[in-house]
Amino acid sequence: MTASSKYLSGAHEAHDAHHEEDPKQYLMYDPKPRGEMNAMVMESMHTTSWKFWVVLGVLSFLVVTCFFFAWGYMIDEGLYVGGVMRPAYWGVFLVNTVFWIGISHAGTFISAILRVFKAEFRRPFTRAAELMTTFGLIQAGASIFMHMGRVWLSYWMFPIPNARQLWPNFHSPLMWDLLAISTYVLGSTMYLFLPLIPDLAMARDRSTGWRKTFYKILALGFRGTEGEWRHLTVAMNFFAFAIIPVMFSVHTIVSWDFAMAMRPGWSSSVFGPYFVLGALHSGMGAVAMVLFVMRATMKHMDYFIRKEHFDALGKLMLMVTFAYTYFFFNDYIVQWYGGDKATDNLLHWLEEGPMAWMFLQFVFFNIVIPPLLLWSKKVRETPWLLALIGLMINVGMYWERYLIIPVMLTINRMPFTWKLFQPRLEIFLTIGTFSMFLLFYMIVSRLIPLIPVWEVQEGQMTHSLRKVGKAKLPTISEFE
Amino acid sequence: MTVDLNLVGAKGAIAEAAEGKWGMTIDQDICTGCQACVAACAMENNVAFVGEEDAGYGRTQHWIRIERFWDGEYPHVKATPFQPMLCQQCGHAPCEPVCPVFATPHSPAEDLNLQVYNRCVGTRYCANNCPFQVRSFNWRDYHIIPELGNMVNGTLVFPLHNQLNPDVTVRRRGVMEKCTFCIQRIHHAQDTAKSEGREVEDGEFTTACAQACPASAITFGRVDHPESLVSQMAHQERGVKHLEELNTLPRVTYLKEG
Amino acid sequence: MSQKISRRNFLKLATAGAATTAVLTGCGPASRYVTREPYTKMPEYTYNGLSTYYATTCRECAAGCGLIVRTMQGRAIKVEGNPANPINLGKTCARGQATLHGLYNPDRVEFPIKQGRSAALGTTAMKWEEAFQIVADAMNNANASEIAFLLGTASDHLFDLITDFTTAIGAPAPVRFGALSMFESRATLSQAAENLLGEAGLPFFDLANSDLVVSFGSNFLETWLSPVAYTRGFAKMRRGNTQKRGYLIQFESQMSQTAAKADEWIPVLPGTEGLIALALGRLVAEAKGGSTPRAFASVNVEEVSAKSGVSLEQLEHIAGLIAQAQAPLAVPGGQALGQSNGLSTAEAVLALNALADNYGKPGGVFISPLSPNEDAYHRPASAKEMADFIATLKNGSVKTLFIHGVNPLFEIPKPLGFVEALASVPTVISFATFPDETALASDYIFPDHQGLEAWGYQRSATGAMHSVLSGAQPVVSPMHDTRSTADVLIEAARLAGGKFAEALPFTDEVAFIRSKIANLIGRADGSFAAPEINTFASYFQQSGGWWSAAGASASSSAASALGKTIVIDEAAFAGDGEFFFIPFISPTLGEAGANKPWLQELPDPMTTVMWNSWVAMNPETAHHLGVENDDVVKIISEAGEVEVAVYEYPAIHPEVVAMPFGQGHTAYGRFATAKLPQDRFLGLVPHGGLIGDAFQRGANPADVLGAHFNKAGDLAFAGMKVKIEKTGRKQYLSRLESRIGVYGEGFPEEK
Amino acid sequence: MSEATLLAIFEDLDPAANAIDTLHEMGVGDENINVISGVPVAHKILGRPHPWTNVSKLSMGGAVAGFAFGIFLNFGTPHLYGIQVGGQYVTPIPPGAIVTFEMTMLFALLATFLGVFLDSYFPNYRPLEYVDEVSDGKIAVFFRVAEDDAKKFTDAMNTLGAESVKPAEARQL
Repeated sequence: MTASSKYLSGAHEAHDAHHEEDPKQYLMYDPKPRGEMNAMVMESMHTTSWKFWVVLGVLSFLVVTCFFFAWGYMIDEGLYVGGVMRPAYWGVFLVNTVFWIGISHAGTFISAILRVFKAEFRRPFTRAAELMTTFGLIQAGASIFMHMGRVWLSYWMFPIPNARQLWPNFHSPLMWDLLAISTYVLGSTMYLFLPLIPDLAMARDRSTGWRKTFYKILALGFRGTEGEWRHLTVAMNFFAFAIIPVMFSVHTIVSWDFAMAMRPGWSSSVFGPYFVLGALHSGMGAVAMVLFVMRATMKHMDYFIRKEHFDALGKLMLMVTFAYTYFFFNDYIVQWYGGDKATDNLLHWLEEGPMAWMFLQFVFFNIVIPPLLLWSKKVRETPWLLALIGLMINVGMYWERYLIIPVMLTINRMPFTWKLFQPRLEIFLTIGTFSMFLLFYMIVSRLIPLIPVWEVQEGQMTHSLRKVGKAKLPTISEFE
Repeated sequence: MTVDLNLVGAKGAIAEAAEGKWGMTIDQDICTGCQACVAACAMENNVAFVGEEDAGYGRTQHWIRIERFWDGEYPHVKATPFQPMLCQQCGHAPCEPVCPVFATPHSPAEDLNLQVYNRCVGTRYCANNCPFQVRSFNWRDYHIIPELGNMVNGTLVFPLHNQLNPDVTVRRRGVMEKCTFCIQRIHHAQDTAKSEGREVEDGEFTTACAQACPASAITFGRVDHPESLVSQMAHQERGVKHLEELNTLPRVTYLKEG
Repeated sequence: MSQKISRRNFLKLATAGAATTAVLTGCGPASRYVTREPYTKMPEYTYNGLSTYYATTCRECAAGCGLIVRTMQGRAIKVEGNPANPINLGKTCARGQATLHGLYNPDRVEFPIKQGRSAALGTTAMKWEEAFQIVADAMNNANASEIAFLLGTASDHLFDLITDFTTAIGAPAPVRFGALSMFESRATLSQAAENLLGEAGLPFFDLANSDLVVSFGSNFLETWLSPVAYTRGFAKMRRGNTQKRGYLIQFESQMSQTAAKADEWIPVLPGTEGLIALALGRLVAEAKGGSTPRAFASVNVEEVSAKSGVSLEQLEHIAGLIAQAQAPLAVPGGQALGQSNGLSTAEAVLALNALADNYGKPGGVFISPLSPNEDAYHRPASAKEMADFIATLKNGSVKTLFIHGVNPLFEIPKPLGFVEALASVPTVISFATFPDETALASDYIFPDHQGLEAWGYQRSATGAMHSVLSGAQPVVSPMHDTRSTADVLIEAARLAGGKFAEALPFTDEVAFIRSKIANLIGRADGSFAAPEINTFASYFQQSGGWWSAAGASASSSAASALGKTIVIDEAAFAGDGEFFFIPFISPTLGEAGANKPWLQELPDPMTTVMWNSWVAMNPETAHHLGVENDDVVKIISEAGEVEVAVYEYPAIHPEVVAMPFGQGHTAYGRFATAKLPQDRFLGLVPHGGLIGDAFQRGANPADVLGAHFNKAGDLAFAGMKVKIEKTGRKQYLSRLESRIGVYGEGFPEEK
Repeated sequence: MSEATLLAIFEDLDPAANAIDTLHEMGVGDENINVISGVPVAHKILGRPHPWTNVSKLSMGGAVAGFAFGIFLNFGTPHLYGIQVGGQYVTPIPPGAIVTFEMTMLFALLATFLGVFLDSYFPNYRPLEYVDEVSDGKIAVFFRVAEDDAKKFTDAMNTLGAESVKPAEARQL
């Protein structure tokens, strides 16, 4: 932070500080030999402190009790152990679903869109983000099944020939959901695996014992011949382009689950993009948190993940916040202006009802606070601060989904039935899904290289400093 | 079947014109809110009772409920006319298309909104999408809560089960249910008429609620037969349909006061 | 598709077989061998076969509605109204529908028990032979005067049998009582009719043909006398006449379900209904011109308006309506009669009818015809008579007390001292079907059949202009090892021998019933005629009773009524509290519905409260007391106190609190007492909850009622003033209605 | 006459490129040369022919198949068991668009993924010529020459700055 303290101490030095900005603070212009980087990554995987194991133990306990046991109990007893009722037939489970799908969007966004647009700062943490996608989607899927009344018959929703000679109903947004989400899960998992192969090969060459066999099996015998690289890069490019529309479709369809319904507050044509932006909003926040934790807990990460990345991420978040605000306002004012009785009641309920506190928090955390802080480079470059903002955004976004599902469901066209939802067992199951997400992440962080070393090296090879007059100017060249 | 489903089911002129087949009128002017219809419905259709806590929390299973609001302040306060609310058997039911497993399809034969219990997987989308909020979900196995039974030499027996109507499925947990216009009675009447080689006559049978109603406020029958009692009732000037603006084509007509 | 068709064929084949099983059902000897399996165990693709339908009579109240019960393979599965019965013409009320939950109630007394007055229901079965012997001994070991019978209002055949028995052996006549009759003030009605028209009997008010009904606290749409019949009448009044829509005006201090249907509900101070009736009479007479009849001469309209809180304009407006109406009708009832001045109130209202000159005319007042086999109108005991009976019990002059079809420990106001009375009776034998409070407090329980398993008949006191005798027959073979009380008495009398045996010379109950309907054989004016008893009895069984075709008549002169002077004395209110306390019978539970789960699950029509009881008070009052919805308050009267949760009821006089009767059982089965155990996983849902004793559901207003009577001897149940104290506890009432949507909670600006 | 496969390891790209030129001059055809690298290296950098791949074709094939499947689901299955819901067409277009899109994408992605496996013979656990240094960023150049010329080529490579030139032996990875 020396640079920034100068920055504070006076305009002149600050000017100098900018003038003498050292290109080596950027990962791409601070290359290390590949071998060294490999060693660092391998070490980061191998070193675990006792704290790691303690946290791991706690999480696994939570997963067993709050996820598996609680769910089993609910399946056995029926949904009444939860808080769902008339009129809030949908509750926290779908809140979790939407939330986790939202989280999952960040991975795709960073690794696909930034790849397409060749944003170089993405290189070190594409994988970390991709993992969030996969694990987030697992939790989302689990939550959907938790929500079902007769989950043991859920296979009736799959389009497979069956004895009942009955095919699923493709009029149903839930059917679209099923198809879209399964496409997204498969797609993003494959997209996670393809760039991983070379790093697995690297790990294979550098490990012994069970890890050796583990990596050997996963690396599929990759050597790095011209052909292999060619197929890989073509495939990765295709994925990068193809997964983007899938990602947009997924959250749009999730939003349609609500928008298609004949309900005040839900039936809104702007829900699609609104939800997509919401997803990115929470996703970016989550990435910020993950990067912060990685950097703080794992060895050598401060080399790969630097201020520049937080800075860039902060800029992204700022951008997304503005876009999100735009859509929120758009949805809100249209509903408000329409003045339809049912919708009026609903807005009244949100702003002054017993859940108003939630509404306010949501507005502050998602719309007011981020722009107020993120404009400052100093904030953006302070990892813990950025992570904190990320946390706030995610809390806010969780409230947003909570407001949209159980709280909005309270108000319908039959005032005689209005009742306020109170979560019960859902609380435990929510804890369960969160613990499971973290648990997966921790385990995997010690099993596969979180840093795509070859991508980093590739990047460093394409970046160089060219001497023009007295200045060294960064230059980027294309390998393909 | 040879009929072109695309045309039959099409939103627009054709369905719009269709009166529907079975329909109901409820005269709010003489409904005394006595709950006889609710009890009769429960007895006929094996509707479960849920106990105090769940009932208060909004988990009642009533297929028909009687709504009552207040109008004005004391001493000029009035209770709004009792309003029995049950499945309106919409012609364009919003609950139907959203079910991923066709558990609540539209029956071309009766032109009713069916609920196929054994097909239901419990996504509860239909209930969310029902503007009338008349669908009830089996949050648990209300019929076999142990406390309802007696331990008779080691086995739990439920005396109350003897009352269950064999013509109606007993719903297990995780299944959506709703008013069926007593379809079992419709079918019974149709079978009888068929075996006697005739058409079902108006008033030959009726739904449990209509049958019990001490004030005879509920009338049930063929709304597509202009001479039937129900269609004559429905075409009075005091007849209104609920949430008509949603174009769900409800089959229940409410007769207002005055 | 093809699969479906083949299945349908299969079902067709199955029909024949199933039909034969159906024939075996019902009350024939064969039915005993039909095994009952709940349909929850039904194998798939079972065709249900044909139902058999049996006509019988509803015993949930004394109205005597005819039922047709759908049975299948030995099971009664649906109650439907008997379209032929003139009382209910094919309709039923909620309580009638739920009678099946009485039949299949898991808490029935399943066999004769030596109870020994212990708190919990005995579990060891006796042999019926022992039971007979015990009853016989009870008869023998006491002289006739020391045997007493306390009966409920249903069913009449048992009453007749016991009456014959007691008269034959010279024992005191049986006393009939019931909460419903207590709140109906039947004595007051017939007394008033006698005073004014010189003709005792229950007046029947022909709503159907009236075009303007002025009801003075009468809750005829809920439980009053014959609710189904009166509801039908109301419907006809409203919509029957295509030219003119009938108009209903209700004077009542709180908006009852009946008042909710009124076009004008006018809140009045309790006890002033009679004055209002007189004032209206005067105004109407003046409006019609001519001299004011003596009945109304004494009243001062301004004074009435001041006392009752009904503005002069309102009175004049209503008087105008009455004057213009073609067939105006005034109906007394409910809390108006449950006052110290109830009798004069009833007279005033009947006089108002006399002024309208509608006696014996369509849309007017009739005296309900006697039942075919009835010599005179036998009304249940008034509270006063009950008090006298209890006094005789107390002074130890009764050795053996037989109780059937009534639950006095729960229903009778404590000050009447039934508890002590019971203690001073050596032997108490209960014939209860359910383990209610009184049954537990008796020495023996020899359970009677539930109504649907039993023979009998019920006289309809009122409800139609026909003379009706509704017949009851078993629709299923008995579920448990129970015996008809009539049979028990006949058998016991035979064992006792001597005069007892002579008093009941019948082989069994059926023989007795046949002897009682024998007098109808050959009557041509009835629903059917038959030459001899066997044919007649089978017709009687089949059509669910016998009723005369002819309409009733009221051979009374209006003039005589108007000639009397009617003085309404100031209503006296017991207790020094600040609130009038109005108990009323819960429209859904009735007097004994609390043990039927589906009745508990039915929301109260006005408050939509389920599974519990409440005290309704004006929000203003609640605010003044510093309580709100769901706060438990203690209601203290001179007679006792009760704790109950508050319901802020917008349509009740601020000085009045009202409380439903029917809950608050300490026995009477799992549904009536402890709440159904619910999921307590997190306890985050605060609904439900219990007050007081963990095994008590709701509260019983009878605990605060005092022993005050009106001039006709009926209980002045509405003549109490109570204090109300906070307890600081909460008890969340389960409502069907949404407090957000209906009362705008959570919408600060709206309200 | 028998052949030998030699493996030359280079620190950097330029010498590797030169080496390949030299090999060409010395008459070794591209079909006898293969390069293994730790990062993808474009063929033009090393002056190698454009490597052929089927992946893109397979993706397209998958897309077409998926499209067909989507069409079948939305417009085929309802006719196997037609059910009316909500007064909508039995086979409506708008939902069809969604279903078809998702299926197209799903199949395309799957095909691409499988394409990589097919084209590069994954998974492949047989012994292969390989050196661990490759994943440290070294460039390894294989070339097949006559047994007798091996010496000559080794010298040539060494002069071009190869870290090591040795006969490549297949080993278990």
